[in-house]
Amino acid sequence: MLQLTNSPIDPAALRQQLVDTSSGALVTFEGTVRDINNRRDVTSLEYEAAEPELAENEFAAIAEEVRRRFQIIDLRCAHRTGTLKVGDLAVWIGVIAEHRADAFDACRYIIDELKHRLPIWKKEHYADGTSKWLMVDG
Amino acid sequence: MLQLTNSPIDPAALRQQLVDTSSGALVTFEGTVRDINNRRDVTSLEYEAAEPELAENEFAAIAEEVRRRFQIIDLRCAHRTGTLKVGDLAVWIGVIAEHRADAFDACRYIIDELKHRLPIWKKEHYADGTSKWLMVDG
Amino acid sequence: MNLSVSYYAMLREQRGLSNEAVETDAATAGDLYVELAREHGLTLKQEHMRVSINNRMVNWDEQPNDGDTVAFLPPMSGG
Amino acid sequence: MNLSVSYYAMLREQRGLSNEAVETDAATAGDLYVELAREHGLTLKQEHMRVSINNRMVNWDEQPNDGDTVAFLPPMSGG
Repeated sequence: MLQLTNSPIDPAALRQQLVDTSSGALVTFEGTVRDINNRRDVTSLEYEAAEPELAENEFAAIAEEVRRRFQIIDLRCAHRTGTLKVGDLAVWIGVIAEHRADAFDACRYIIDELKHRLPIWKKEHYADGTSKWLMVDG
Repeated sequence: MLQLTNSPIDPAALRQQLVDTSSGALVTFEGTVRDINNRRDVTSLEYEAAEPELAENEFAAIAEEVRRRFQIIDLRCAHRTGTLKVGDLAVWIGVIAEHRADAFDACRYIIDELKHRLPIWKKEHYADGTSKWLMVDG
Repeated sequence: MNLSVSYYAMLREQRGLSNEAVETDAATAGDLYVELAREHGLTLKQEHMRVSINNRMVNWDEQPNDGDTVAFLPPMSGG
Repeated sequence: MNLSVSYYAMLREQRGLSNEAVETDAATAGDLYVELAREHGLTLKQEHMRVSINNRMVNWDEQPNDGDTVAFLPPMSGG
């Protein structure tokens, strides 16, 4: 369910995996690299991930919580690793459900938890040549 | 900002209109035709819309409220008219914002308001040959 | 005055047509609906509907002018 | 016992390597970090980090066994 990839994420391909005749709502979240963060000019981002198995295990735990809390049909998630530039897609999350409230709530739960719990680290590189490892939402 | 169309909606084309280097979050909602509604087997849906100008005016009012309430960068919406079958995309909404909370809240606000206020009517056709005009969320 | 009146969805089916020319002395959009509902046996209640004049949502007490298009809008169900 | 230890992100940079073999008598994952932090001058506080053993998130009082892989995980920032 979690795809960690060093290549560009393909939203259309992921979306096609979320098809079900009982689904009435698809909510997707896409996180992209912004040109400015904490008032500094960002030139690129580096994502470092732990062992895929550890990230997958932790994502499976999040997915299990989501299925327990919300009435959803299916979900998918992809997260980039490596070097990204401004505008690049860093994370894609998609959830289908019969009803839209569950799809919205589940999608938001996943991105909120993922930021704190998925063993992935983000280093920002700035226009002035410096760089910094970020904390959650930093 | 509102596209009323008698042809299939193209999510990829709409998504490409939502690009901005200051955007960190894209949230999309897709409403599709479910095979079962209110425990009845649905075979097709018919959407009838009022004059495009009236629908566009009302959507513009919703969009203005969204921009006042939430810190967003841009939004797009497409709604089908005509006959749809199970699995077909009926509505697409996309919102980009610097931060994800605004993108989620704005996208949800739009779909919630649209269901009550956009002059579009849905008639469900059932496997037993009957049909019914629906009320909101019916 | 002469108005163009539009009906949609279940109201269109009940009236049996989408548009018609109406000559009326109705003072407000609400009065016009009462008049037409009585004449054609329309059963939808006004409090569940909305009304537009010239593609702008208005209140039921809005006064139409000669040549205006008035649309009666049953409970909506988009999305 | 012999363990394989992994460091990531700012911790990897501080330690100057990603992986190392460690011979230790540390009773828990927490004790192991204290030991390594002292030896290598690692400044990240344990309460801001998480730890995994063999790709499973564990508590700091978990006891590693000979041959295990222990990974120290700085504050995460995915998404």
